[in-house]
Amino acid sequence: MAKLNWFYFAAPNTFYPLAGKMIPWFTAAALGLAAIGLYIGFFVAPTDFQQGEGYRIIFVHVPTAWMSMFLYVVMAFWAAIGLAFNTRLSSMMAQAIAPTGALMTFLALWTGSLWGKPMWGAWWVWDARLTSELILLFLYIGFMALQASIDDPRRADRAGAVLAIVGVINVPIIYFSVQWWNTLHQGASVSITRSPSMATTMLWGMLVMALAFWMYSIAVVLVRVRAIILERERNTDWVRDLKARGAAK
Amino acid sequence: MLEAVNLECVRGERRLFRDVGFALAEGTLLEVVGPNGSGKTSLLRMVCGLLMPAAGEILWRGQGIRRLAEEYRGQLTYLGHHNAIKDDLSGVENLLFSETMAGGEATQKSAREALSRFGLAGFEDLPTRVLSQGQKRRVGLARLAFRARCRLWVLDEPFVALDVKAVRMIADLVANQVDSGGIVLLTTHQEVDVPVRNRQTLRLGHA
Amino acid sequence: MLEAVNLECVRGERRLFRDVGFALAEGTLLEVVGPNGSGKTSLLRMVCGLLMPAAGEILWRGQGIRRLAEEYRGQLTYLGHHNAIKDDLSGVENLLFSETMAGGEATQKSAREALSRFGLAGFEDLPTRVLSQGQKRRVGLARLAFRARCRLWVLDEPFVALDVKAVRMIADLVANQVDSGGIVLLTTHQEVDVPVRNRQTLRLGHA
Amino acid sequence: MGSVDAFKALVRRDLLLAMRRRADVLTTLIFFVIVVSLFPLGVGPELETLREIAPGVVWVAALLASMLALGRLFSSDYADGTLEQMVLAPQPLGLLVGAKIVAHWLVSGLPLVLIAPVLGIQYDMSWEALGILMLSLAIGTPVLGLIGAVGAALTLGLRGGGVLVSLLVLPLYIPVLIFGAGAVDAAATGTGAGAHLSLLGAFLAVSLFFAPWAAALGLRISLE
Amino acid sequence: MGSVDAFKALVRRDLLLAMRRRADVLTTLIFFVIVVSLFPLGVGPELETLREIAPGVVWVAALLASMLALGRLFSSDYADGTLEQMVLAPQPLGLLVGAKIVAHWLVSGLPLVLIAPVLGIQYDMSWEALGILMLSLAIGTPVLGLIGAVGAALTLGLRGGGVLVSLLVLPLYIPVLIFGAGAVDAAATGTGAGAHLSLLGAFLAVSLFFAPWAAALGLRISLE
Ligand code: HEM
Ligand SMILES: Nc1ncnc2c1ncn2[C@@H]1O[C@H](COP(=O)(O)OP(=O)(O)OP(=O)(O)O)[C@@H](O)[C@H]1O
Ligand SMILES: Nc1ncnc2c1ncn2[C@@H]1O[C@H](COP(=O)(O)OP(=O)(O)OP(=O)(O)O)[C@@H](O)[C@H]1O
Ligand SMILES: [Mg+2]
Ligand SMILES: [Mg+2]
Repeated sequence: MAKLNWFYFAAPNTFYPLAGKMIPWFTAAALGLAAIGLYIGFFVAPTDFQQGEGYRIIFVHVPTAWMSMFLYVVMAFWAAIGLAFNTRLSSMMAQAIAPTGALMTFLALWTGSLWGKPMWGAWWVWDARLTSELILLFLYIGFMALQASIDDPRRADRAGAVLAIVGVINVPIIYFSVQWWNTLHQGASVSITRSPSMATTMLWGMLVMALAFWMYSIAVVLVRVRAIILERERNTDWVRDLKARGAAK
Repeated sequence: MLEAVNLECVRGERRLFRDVGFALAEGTLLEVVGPNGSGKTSLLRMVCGLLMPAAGEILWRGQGIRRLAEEYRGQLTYLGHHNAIKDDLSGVENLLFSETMAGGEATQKSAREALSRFGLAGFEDLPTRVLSQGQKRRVGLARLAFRARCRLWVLDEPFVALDVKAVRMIADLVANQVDSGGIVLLTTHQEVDVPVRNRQTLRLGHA
Repeated sequence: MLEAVNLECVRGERRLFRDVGFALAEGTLLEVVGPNGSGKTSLLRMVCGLLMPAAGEILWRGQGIRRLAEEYRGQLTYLGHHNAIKDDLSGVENLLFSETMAGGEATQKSAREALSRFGLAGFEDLPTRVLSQGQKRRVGLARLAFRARCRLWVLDEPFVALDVKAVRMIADLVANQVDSGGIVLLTTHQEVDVPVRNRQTLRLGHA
Repeated sequence: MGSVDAFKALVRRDLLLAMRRRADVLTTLIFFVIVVSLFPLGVGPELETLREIAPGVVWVAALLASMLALGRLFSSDYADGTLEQMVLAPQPLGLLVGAKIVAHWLVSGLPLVLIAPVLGIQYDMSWEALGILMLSLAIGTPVLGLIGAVGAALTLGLRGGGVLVSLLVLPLYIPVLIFGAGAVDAAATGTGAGAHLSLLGAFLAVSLFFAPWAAALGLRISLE
Repeated sequence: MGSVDAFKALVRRDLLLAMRRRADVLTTLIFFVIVVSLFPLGVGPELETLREIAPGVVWVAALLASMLALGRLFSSDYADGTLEQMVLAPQPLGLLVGAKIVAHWLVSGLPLVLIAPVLGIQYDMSWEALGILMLSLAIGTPVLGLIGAVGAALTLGLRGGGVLVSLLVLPLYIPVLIFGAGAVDAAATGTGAGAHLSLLGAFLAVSLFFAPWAAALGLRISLE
């Protein structure tokens, strides 16, 4: 039964309205969580005795850094599915995720370097984590550039997929770079196996913000995937029907 | 033996054709005709497995060609708009290389013979870069001399740039292959008479 | 008006021809024929000034074409093996650009008209990359629609890749140009009847 | 009159082609960014060393990026026969070549000039040095394009032309590099960049005058 | 059997083609030499700075040279239709791609490895560092070729592919650069290059295993 459902929604024409219904919920969730997270971050969490007020940037930095890696994996996953099973929708998902992933990576880099100035005395250092995060940004850009320079959407999907899959190797490098090389950058303080090593309020703030970014990403990706569906399927009957109905309204 | 079922071809936003099908027994020539842009090249590339059809299927001896992969490709000889020869190599070198690639066996001697049969005596050792348009086409076509074993030939406008004599000779070669049990798919805009027993014609576009 | 005197062509170590000459008055069609590799393309490129003859001279209205330079080139339209169109531009954009280059005046409207006369209605705004072999050739040929003013057309196998209808129409266009006083040099391996009053034939090689 | 129209039409066409493939414009730029960013990876992260080598690195990167972009200057026109038609057009070929160079610089040189300061910051350069960096690139990259056009014209259609062209143009690029990087260095150490910049200006004037015609001649030779 | 023959025939053909155009072999090499020699011009002549940046510069130059050479890997086979025939040949495509990569490295990678010590001397590197430099290049340049093949396959036939390919492969080249230059650095400062080199070796093993197939997939996609 569940399987049947999946196939049902794997078709762009059924997924399109479903996505339309989901968007407002995720948007609302993103706004709500962000409000809570920021409240915790700015008013509840105590001033750090080492880093002063500046550390509050962590509430943006860490969630975006997490999202940047996570979104890449998701993108590669959908791209691989599209390549293997020739399912249109999964390739469209991959294409829709890329810009958000790039944005998250950029934000992580930017907030990181804003923070680096007071902490390390430089906007940028060539540390392993920073470098691999920068590579991640280039991978996103490369993915988008490759797709943009191929006109045939099917070829673009498939070529992009190969690149995305090859690039996955970078994600574990980013994540473990702080363990493999001793660097300036902070090691993981949240992990599944150990108990967290930071103040509970800070942790909560971060987790809530992470969830907010999650919701935001889902909402944006859905909006974008809807646009892509319309663009690619504009010659199919159901899109024509949709337009006709839209015009009639 | 070669079957196409309900093929549909979509390029960009244009549907070139749909529900195209044919079934070719051994020893048949299929002439694909139609005006410019009707999808002949696209159809031929689908048959080779270079282009994925938007819908439909191509079967060789009852099995999908994607699945057969190397087994099918061993039976196939394709000649497209390009000659697939290296400019910097001589005719002989080109021929020897392409035969090894195709898993066949050619020798210096047989390659030279083939080339001179194709009217290139005296040009065998020149880099093909300096050959004329029609001579290059001949070098590309010369590989057909070694491909009698391939049961399926797919030829996209083989007569382009050839002079009258060469056209005649290629037409005869094709006829020979068909009559000895091969299947040949062919497009051309010129009126060339290929004297075979079994022939089918597939019309694309509204000519 | 166009005269060639004692032309000799040497490519590599091969002398393709020597002592070739002709004199064409206004309103003449010169068909250059010969087997593959006999030097037709080379001759045509000499006439355009793209290739320097090993010996001999080409005169336009009694003056050497090298000396005339831009003045001569303003009278000349050449169409080679290549179509000289940009893959990423549409048919209309290609046509407009090539006209401005040639010092002519074409408008959006006239370019569209020309393209649809050449059987490309509906394809005017597609990037030419996606067109079929024959459609690309048509875009290249469409510039002829604007070149009635050029008194010398040099066409190297214009019919290649065209379907029957298109061949007919180009042949008529050429005939028209010749009969209204132009000079046209033409090669082709196909048997195409170009219905003109004055025609000369130049045979190269020992066909 | 016709010539001016042809000039404008050619510039417009080349910009249009670049816009059709926006990836093209972006990628020269990104290549530049990446090369500059690679050095710290190879050399190591000490800020002092980096500051010292910054002008050289940025200029070498600009030079390499320009050199790579040369491959695109004539080759596609050559492959599809458009170049043949340009040579046969009743316009002075030097002028047409000039138009191509202008369009080429707008697409592949100007973006480098604009992004350079951002990269300079990575290397901790001072504001003044950044200004001179931009200025020197603004004068220098057109010179690279002009000289490069001659090399590109001569190597057209040769196999491995892409690398051969570097061999031909690099010797001529070296003075540009020396004075370009020198100007920035001078600004960074406070000795004044004026002399270097005016020499660059002189290079620009000379190559603006000669390069299009030399390239035109090269094209004619390559087409034979 | 037929596959092995095809592999050998392809390697032999590509080497033959390279010999026919000896300029090709020479020019990658000369590009490498020129880039390495440009730096002292851009950076200034202090021996100490030079010695410090030497490993980085040589490695960056090797990386750029390999990247440029990528343009030649498939493009001519693509343009003249030979690639189509390779895809249609009754041989595993990954194997054929492997053959092309081998020939490519022999022509464009090996010469860099051999000339590198000569260039290193310009930068006043120690003997030990020179040895490690050669070794690291010998392990690293094949990795560059293998990764590059994937990028080259994916961008085949795209306009501006030459620069696009750098965008795609450079991110993946960066680790190779870091460990390659790191190994030489370690040797120069006497901290031992073993760890770096074994990581490079691991990269080689992984890419040797995956890259030919990924590139083959890319080629099929590009030919559609
Ligand atoms: C542009 C520079 C920076 C980049 C690219 C960057 C990148 C990252 C990434 C990818 C993560 C998530 C990985 C993980 O959870 O283990 C992360 C987490 C983190 N970053 Fe940064 N970072 C940068 C600068 C900084 C600076 C300057 C600081 C503060 C000194 C900092 C502190 C942290 C902290 C505390 C975490 C959370 C670690 C954890 O709890 O797991 N980052 N950063
Ligand atoms: N992206 C695209 N958008 C629109 N049309 C496209 C696209 N790609 C290809 N086409 C169309 O597909 C057709 C190509 O067909 P194909 O090359 O198979 O023709 P053909 O029958 O071989 O023609 P010819 O006789 O000229 O060789 C052309 O009409 C072309 O315009
Ligand atoms: N470097 C060279 N060495 C030897 N022969 C050469 C060289 N360059 C060109 N040729 C010869 O010159 C001839 C080229 O002639 P050209 O292209 O003018 O022929 P064509 O009559 O147009 O032929 P086609 O009908 O095939 O187009 C060929 O026979 C070719 O072998
Ligand atoms: Mg066709
Ligand atoms: Mg010819």
